[in-house]
Amino acid sequence: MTIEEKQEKIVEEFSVFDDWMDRYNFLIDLGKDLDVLSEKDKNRDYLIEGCQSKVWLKPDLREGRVYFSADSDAIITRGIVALLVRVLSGHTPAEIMDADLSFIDRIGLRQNLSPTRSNGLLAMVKQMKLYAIAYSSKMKG
Amino acid sequence: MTIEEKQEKIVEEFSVFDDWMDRYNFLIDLGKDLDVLSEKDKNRDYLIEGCQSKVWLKPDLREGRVYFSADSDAIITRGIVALLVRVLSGHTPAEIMDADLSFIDRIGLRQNLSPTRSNGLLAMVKQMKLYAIAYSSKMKG
Amino acid sequence: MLNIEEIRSQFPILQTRVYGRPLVYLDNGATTHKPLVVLNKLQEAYTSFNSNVHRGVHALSDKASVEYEGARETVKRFINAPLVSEIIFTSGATASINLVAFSFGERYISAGDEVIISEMEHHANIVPWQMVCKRKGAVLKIIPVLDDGTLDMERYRELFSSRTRIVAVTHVSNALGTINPVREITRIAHDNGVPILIDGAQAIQHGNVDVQDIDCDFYLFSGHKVYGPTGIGVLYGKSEYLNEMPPWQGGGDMVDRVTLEETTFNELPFKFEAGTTNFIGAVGMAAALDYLKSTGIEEIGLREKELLDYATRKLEGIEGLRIIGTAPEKIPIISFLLEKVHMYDAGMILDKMGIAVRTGTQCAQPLINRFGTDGVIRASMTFYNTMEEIDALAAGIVKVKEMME
Amino acid sequence: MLNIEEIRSQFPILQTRVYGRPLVYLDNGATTHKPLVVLNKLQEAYTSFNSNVHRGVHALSDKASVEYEGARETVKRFINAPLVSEIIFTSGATASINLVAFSFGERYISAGDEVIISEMEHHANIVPWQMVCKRKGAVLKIIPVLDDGTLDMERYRELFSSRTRIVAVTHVSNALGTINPVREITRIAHDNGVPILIDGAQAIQHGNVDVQDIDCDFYLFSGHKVYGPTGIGVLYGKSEYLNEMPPWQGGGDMVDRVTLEETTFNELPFKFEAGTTNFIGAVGMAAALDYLKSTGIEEIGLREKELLDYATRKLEGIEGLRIIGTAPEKIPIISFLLEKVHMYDAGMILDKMGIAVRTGTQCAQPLINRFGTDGVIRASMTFYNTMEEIDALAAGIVKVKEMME
Ligand SMILES: Cc1ncc(COP(=O)(O)O)c(C=O)c1O
Ligand SMILES: Cc1ncc(COP(=O)(O)O)c(C=O)c1O
Repeated sequence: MTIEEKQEKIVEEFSVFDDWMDRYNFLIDLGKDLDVLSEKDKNRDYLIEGCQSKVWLKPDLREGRVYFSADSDAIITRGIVALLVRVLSGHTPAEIMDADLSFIDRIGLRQNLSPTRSNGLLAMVKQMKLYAIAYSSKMKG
Repeated sequence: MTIEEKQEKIVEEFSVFDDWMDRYNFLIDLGKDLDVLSEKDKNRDYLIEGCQSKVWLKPDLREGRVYFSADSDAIITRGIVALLVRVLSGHTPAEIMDADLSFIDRIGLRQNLSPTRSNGLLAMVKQMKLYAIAYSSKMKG
Repeated sequence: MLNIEEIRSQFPILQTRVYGRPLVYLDNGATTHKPLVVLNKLQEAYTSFNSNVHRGVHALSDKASVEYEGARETVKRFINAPLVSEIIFTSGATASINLVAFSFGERYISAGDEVIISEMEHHANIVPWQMVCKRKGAVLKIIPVLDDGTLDMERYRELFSSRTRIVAVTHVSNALGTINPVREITRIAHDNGVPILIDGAQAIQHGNVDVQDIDCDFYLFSGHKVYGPTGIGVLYGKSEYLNEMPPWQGGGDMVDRVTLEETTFNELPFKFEAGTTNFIGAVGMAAALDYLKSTGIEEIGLREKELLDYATRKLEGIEGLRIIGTAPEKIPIISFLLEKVHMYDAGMILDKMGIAVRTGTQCAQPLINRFGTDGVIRASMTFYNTMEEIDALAAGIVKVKEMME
Repeated sequence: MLNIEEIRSQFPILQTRVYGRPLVYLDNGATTHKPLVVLNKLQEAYTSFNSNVHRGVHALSDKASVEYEGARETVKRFINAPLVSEIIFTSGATASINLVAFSFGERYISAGDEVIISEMEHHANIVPWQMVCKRKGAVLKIIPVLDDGTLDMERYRELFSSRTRIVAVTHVSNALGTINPVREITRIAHDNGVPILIDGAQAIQHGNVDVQDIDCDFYLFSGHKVYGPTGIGVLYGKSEYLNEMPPWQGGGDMVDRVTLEETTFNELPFKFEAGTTNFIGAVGMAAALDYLKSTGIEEIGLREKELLDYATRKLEGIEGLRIIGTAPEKIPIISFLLEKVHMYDAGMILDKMGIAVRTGTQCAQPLINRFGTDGVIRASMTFYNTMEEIDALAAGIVKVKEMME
């Protein structure tokens, strides 16, 4: 699936919820299902610090594609992280760099991304793109 | 005339004016009529500095009574000074200390006395009373 | 007894709905809402006497000046300060503390001197002192906090030395609600010959403050936390210190004579009010203080005690909920942790139920860390809150727990 | 062409009567009035999203934060700053200058260094520099003013030395109305490798300001002089300097990690915004800037030129009236003296006719003294003033002269 297709899929999944609680329950379930990072990987190198919840993001380049694993100490954040990983993981650096993550808006998570909510989510998207840029120049270099 | 009687007289004089311009014209005339202080007396010792107009006040104790002479570089201030001198000059320190200068309110000059109008008028009344206190303790001493 | 319904009708924002649910605002420690009298006063100021104070000879400026100086009188009476010239308007509690840290520091603090603060302070009463200590080569000494969230008074007594220059302590903890024994704390400082600053940012809105009774040398608070506008605050200081301290900011109105070579400064309080002050903010804050007075400070105190007791009982009944801060004397602030639920998750879900609480370090990282955590969930109430809102909070927390399990 | 009647109807206070006469407000240099959009925005803020910014996870706080950061965007666009993180909200122009004088001073100014200001500065751009020079043992150098009220550019060029650390000059003189050639002044500073601060307090409300075009390193202004609320101001600074400078105030929100031993600071712009900022003031000011944009900055400039030309002609025609400040480029400010009439008498009498002017040193004592006087009468106009009001002023002055003779 392309990044676009994955986003469409997520939007579709969320469209059945007309209530915030259901959406959160879904995010919580996603969070629970996300593979945890090993304690060893939850280190400063992989930490993206928001003010209130911690996010660890670990990238891996295999055969020209980036695979992310991630974790958070807050479960809703884990859920959101899970969505981002699902959308971006397994794509090429170029695809990730160019990705327009419209699903965030469309499932109503935009406010969770606003720079004024100190949950590090914006920082996370930024970090994923930065890794992609780094890999991309490495591959060229 | 007592200080009280002088104040009544002034209030009566002002009562004929129902317009600010007339009142100011009257003050200006009073200002013009006030004897000027000699340049020699317009010195730092006698200066009461407001922000915008300067007032000089010179006290003199003769036979147990205080005589004030005064001047200002602004003519309306001179007019107000003239009124104060007229009311308080020639009285005993005790009378001056106790004087309740209600006429200021009654002729509508209160706002010119507010501490926020920086014309030094409040400072002037204070200074006149301070001189009275000083003379009074000197006379006792 | 307060008529809470009538009171709530005075605060338009309390009628707000968020996500379609009635707002339950329990973040009063961060900022309080404004009653209509305050909003109306601001409107009146902007439409009938807006004009620069102290500056003009004209009627509007005079009116503005009279209102502004009247606000100063109101503040003086509200905290029972001895002199109106000891009331300085600032842009907020933070600015008030920074003013003292800088100006007191310039005059009285040298290398090797000591400043005492407590472990309980808001960052606003930590960082300015760290900054001045760093600049001057002075040392910060810390009064520890006990497990119930009160100050360790014994250690406090032992912190003084001949080099102690000032004590800076909060009246009420913004994170735990603890009301400190400020009279005693002040007496101890004075017994050691040391002046004291009391941070009243969380105290002023909840009860009587009498600076002469406390006998503190500096006291300060913010307008926005006492039902007034943003951008205005107060510093009270004893003139014996204020007169000695150099100005903090330079600008218009705080000067006497300015030449390019030398400037002499205006008298108190103007020496510390550089530039165009927030005179409309000051007038609005005075309206808020008048509102509190007329509502009844005593009644407000009683009401808030009821709210605190009720909320404490309710929350204590929830399994896995641990209250941080159990001092005998508290304002209606309850900080807590949930076993197995991250504070951030709790805050996010409560928000979606319309319940506004604050999560995180509460701008008091050292204190929060002392309790072995990164952050807490804080419900901070005030007299316009209701028992029903506390019920909603408790129900919300139970729901959060269910969702997480 | 602006529809002045329509514009005046947007400013409720202009309908005021003083002493039974219509208010003629010619003290806009001291503070400007607020259009309805600003008053409505303040009301909206207090009744629909009042809540502490950056602090809470809840909806109200998020709304407030979005509005506050939106205001920062608006300011950035208004002055064409490169980065939104280079826009710092302060409590006013005076605070902005004090921030730079302190923080830049701490980082870059040492004993024997030099700071250049001009003889034309408002006290707000004199005293903070005197204070930092005194603290650091640095020297203040002065650009003289010529007889027409312009800067002596030749002397300016000669003032630089290898010890010059910063130049601080006003964009527009509050006392004379002179518009300084800030691009050229900046270029000369930069040619000497020296950064420059421009005081925009009297410029922002009258025309286009483009900080990238000027290329200045710091620019600042006050909300209340640009039709916004009191208690809010702006500092723009290039991040290459702001990043290097230590914070000015310590407190909440400006920190990253706080321990009792050490504190690390937040990134720009928050490093310089300690404590609860006047976020409602910021939002109100942004509404004022939007109002100016939609009214048309160009049109406002043209209108003000007309007012200035008309008023200059009118006043020049009065015998014994001497205008101080005759620079070719001016905003609509006219300062003048009357032969044989004390400025204070003139101000008092004009006031009673409903005409608000300012008398005195205009918070620019050195400049006023340079013109051989203690004070002047200043009529400061803005686009909502009318030709009829200028006629009223002229007639008033004639009347004053008659009364005095
Ligand atoms: C040129 C100039 N600079 C600075 C200031 C100070 O502004 P504020 O008093 O709003 O801080 C003023 C206003 O009085 C001014 O005219
Ligand atoms: C105890 C305490 N001190 C100081 C402050 C700082 O107040 P402000 O942010 O209004 O300057 C606060 C508020 O956050 C506080 O709770």
